[in-house]
Amino acid sequence: MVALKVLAVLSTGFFFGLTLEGIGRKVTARVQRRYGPPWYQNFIDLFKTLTKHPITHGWIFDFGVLMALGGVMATLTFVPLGNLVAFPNLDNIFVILYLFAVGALGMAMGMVGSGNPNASVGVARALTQMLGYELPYLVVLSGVMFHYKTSSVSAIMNAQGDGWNLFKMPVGAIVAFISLLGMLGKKPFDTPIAPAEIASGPMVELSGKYMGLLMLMHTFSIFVEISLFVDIFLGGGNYLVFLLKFTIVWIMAVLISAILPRFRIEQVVKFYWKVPLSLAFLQVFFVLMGWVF
Amino acid sequence: MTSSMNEVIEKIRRQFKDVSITETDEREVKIDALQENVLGILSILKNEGFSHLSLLTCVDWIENKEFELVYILFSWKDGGKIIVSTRIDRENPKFVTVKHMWPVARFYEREIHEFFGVEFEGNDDMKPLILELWDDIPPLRKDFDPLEYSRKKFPDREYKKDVLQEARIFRGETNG
Amino acid sequence: MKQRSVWEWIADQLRSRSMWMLHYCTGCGAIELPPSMTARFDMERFGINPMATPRQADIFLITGYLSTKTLRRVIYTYEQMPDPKYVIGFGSCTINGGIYYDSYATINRLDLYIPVDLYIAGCMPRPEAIFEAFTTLMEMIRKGEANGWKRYKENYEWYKKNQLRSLGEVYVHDEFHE
Amino acid sequence: MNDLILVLMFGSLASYALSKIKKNIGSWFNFFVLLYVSYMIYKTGVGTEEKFFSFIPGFESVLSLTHLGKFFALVSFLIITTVSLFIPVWIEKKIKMAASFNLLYLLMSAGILGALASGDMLTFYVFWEIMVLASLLIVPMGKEESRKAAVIYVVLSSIGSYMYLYATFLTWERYHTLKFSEIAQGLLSEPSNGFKWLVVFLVAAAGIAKSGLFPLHTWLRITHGNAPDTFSAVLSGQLIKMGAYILAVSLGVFPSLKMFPPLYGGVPAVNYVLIAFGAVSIVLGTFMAIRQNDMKMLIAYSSVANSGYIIIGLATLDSVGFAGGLFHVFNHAVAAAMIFLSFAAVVYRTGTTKIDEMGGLIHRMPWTFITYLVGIISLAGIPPTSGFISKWMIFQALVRKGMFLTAAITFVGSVGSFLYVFRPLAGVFLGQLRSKYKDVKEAPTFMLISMIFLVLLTLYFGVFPGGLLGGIVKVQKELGIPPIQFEGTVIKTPLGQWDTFTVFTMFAVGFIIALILYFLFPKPRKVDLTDQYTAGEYLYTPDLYHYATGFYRFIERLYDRHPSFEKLYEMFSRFFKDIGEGVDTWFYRASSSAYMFWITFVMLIIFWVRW
Repeated sequence: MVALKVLAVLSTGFFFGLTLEGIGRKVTARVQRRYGPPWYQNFIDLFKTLTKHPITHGWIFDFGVLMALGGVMATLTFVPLGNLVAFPNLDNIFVILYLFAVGALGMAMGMVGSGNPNASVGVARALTQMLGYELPYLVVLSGVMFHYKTSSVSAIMNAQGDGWNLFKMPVGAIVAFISLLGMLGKKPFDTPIAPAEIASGPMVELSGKYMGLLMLMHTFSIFVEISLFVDIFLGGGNYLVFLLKFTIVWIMAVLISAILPRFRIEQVVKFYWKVPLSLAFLQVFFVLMGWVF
Repeated sequence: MTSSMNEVIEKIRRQFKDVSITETDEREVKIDALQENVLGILSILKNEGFSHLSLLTCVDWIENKEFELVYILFSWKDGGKIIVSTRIDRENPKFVTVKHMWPVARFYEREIHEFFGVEFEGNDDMKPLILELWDDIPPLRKDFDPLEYSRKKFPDREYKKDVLQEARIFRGETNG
Repeated sequence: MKQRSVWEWIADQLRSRSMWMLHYCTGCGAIELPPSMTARFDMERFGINPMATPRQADIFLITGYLSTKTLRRVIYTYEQMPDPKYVIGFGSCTINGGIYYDSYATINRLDLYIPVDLYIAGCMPRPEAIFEAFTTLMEMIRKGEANGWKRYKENYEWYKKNQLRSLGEVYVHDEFHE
Repeated sequence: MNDLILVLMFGSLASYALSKIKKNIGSWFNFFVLLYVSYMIYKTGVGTEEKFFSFIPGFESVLSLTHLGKFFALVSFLIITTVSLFIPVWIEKKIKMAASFNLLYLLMSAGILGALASGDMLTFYVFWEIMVLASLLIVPMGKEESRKAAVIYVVLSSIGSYMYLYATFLTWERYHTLKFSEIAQGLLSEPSNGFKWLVVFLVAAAGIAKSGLFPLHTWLRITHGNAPDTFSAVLSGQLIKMGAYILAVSLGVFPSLKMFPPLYGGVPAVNYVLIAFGAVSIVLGTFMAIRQNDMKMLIAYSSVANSGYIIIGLATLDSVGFAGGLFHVFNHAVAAAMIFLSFAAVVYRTGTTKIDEMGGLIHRMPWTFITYLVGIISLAGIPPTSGFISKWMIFQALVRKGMFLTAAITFVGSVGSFLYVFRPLAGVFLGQLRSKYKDVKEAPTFMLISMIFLVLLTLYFGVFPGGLLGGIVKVQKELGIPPIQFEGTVIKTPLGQWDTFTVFTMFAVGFIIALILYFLFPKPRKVDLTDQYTAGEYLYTPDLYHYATGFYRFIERLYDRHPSFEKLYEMFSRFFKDIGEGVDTWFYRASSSAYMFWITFVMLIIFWVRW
């Protein structure tokens, strides 16, 4: 039974994630008054990279990619998608966020293992950016956990029957959305993957199937991040309503990323530790005072 | 020609006898000097504010078997430009370096050596600057034929001669 | 034309619809690419978008004249690309040396040094010509004709001989790296 | 218990003699003695009281092993024995005074065992001094700057020890007893609040000094950086845990929960001061570690941060937080020992500890890399290893108690730890292989055995923490703290629960799926290290293409003018030195008559005051 649910979660992540990325590219194209690729373009890209003859830099390069994909898949199985929950009471917020770090560390280790200086610069930037957006996000989440007296995502989701956290804790939701943009690595915060400066950062030495596996990992990680946001702040009712909310949040993120230029890396950290962090502490103060609408 | 440039020109005219000074442009003067006076003129000009060696290049006069070394100096004070040029023999071109006065001259001289084959005493860094693995005479000399070199080194695409097409173009039936 | 396995056939269909392009802006042709990517012509609807590194690229677009120094880097980058790779020679300078046919520094015919699948004639062709080239290349890949990379592998010595004849030596120790 | 201590004491003399014959025989002897002692510790029951010495009238010192002591003893001797397996191969090439190294090593472990087993404050102090003295004499055997490091190390830890001694006299003068349990009863019924604050702080001061918490943390960087490589593994892995033991005593054994009214979230005011120290040391340790270029100093600062975690865990004093603190003692001990041992292996082969002088060592030393990798995964607190469990418990406790500022600082510490643990990984092991280290060989086998043993230990306790949690529950019952609930591999807390085994299986499932995908598609072509994409240029000198100097330069620039406590304390020391010189010049005359004058002068003062 659990295996079936895990399979359902993974296949949703795969099919829905890739279609949404295709739609995202179409939306960005339309914002730039372009025609844009078909919605299934990401499927084609993925399978095309998997059919090419790749180039490897030794066993740590392969192990890093595998660890990245394995870690993110494991994280995805713990995330509840609406009422589809693979492990009902084991989906602890801290476990999900830190299991996510396995994927990030695996990719970082594999990419620097390739020996390319661009990759090391990209990974250093990615870890710095993680330091930036992780703090306000965790502070807001601890506020939510303190308020609901539980740290299980599905429990928080079900407790939002009488009103979404978006309206109960508006300040926290804004901070979480800004950190979500940082996590997704979309345009305003895509310094680690800056194609112009460091030749697509960590992905510089990825050819053939490694690029495919890491595109898959990127899709799964986007799916994990947004579904966490939807579960905690938008209620996430039954499966289809959850997917609808997921799409709305994704389209908003894509719209923002279609317009804003890229930050410099120290601006990212300074920004995250000025505005969102103070808002997060404000939100936590509200929770302590009990002013939750 | 601004007043300060006049003084400099007068000074040089008094000090060096056989030097021809022509005013080629609104704030531009050309000084043709002999080989031995060039360094003297350059140092005077440098002290008078012409601190910027904007270009050092070489012209190949193949008819009278001479290279012409051209030093273009620019002064930031009054915006004036003075061109000092001298003629050196073409067979074994040799001249003294100005590296000590303008460090940038090191690269100009290296380039001239590479493209014209001029030797500069005092500047021993004569590695190739722009061309890689060059195996012929310096390419910018007039007696070097680039077309022949290109045919030798870089094989071309053989085009069959289409006589009919050419005739039609000649008669103006098609615009080719 | 060698009979392709079903797997190979499917792979070719995929490869034709999602080509990632590494445009090596050697000559003056690079200015034609931004208009072909932006709003008016939009290269992305064919699934073609520019990639930053040769490791991720399928098409290798060489835009314009190639001096000996650039050709060495082009050959080095070409060998860094993963295997099913296609080269598009862009502009007349790659076909027959163009207006620099008599220069001592530029090469006159690109496909002696690396296998070129497709040439686009014109002294900097317009984006329409570029899209004509892309669509023909997509057709060639679907039909399985675009196998320049196989030719490079099979007669590797012939290409190497040509390269050494014109360049003297491909990997050069220049002063900036010691 | 005292027979074990005697075994260790005389063992140290025997190992001195043996090492005179041949260096590594002494170290092998050490290893077997320590193996025997650790086995015996595991065997001894808890609570047996044995007399030790009683030459002071009306008081006899007693050795009684408590659950807390046994837990710490097992952790300490696990690290000491594994490192002693590492030493024999290492000692031949590295140390001038090998014999004294072996002697002091055993003496130090005797001091540790005695301190953990002592039932009253005076015996504890005696063994504490033995331990400090032994480690003090080992530290200067390292690099040239280690003599200065030894001085700083001893000054700071003696500040703690003397404050602890003062607390002993205070309690003796007030309660005429020195047994921990009796002092606890006395303190409970103690009317004056000030005295209770004073005693708890003075006892905690020794812990703060030894575990390198905020005010007294400056010795860590120099001592770890310059001590002999294997000893810094013991220093960071184990000696810091003695500080944690004293902190646990000052918080748990003297029950601060019952002594003081809870200030906020069920935690009394005393604990908040210690939590504040812990929080500052986390921030300080993390941000200073990100800047370091010497790998051992970097991990030294991470020990400051992790001691901060331990004190925050212990000070929350609720079932989950205290368990998290104790579990983190084990995790940091094992992780720090692993990392320092892998550094010792790297230094054994390359001879330098600077990160930017090395690179790409993974291609020559893969096993050392794996040890370091699992070490940093555990240090950074990432799920499959045991490091995550303790950090997870501390987070749960802090969030449930609503201590958001401390929680935010622990989040900074945990995410910051990803940064600084990655710097040596990318600088030393990955990236381009330096031409200087082309022919470096893998570390010798015995070194690898001890490293891989610690790796398996971390992974085992990461997936099945049952054994360790059982020990922690016994400690919590003994100290009267509600024990943590867990069954099998599911850890339950009032805020939430998770199952270590399912997380591990899901990670394995994900990894296998990725592996299947990996083998499904075309085989890759291996390319050597210098065939990189560098915008068309050729890569001849790999040293130029290794990105390790100033790895996080863009963040370091944000806090370049950071306040430095080392300079502050150096200023104090110079101030006292000047006073000393001043006094020296005024009073010191080489002639004997001056001596006589001053002696008589002092005698007069004494008789006049009628002391």
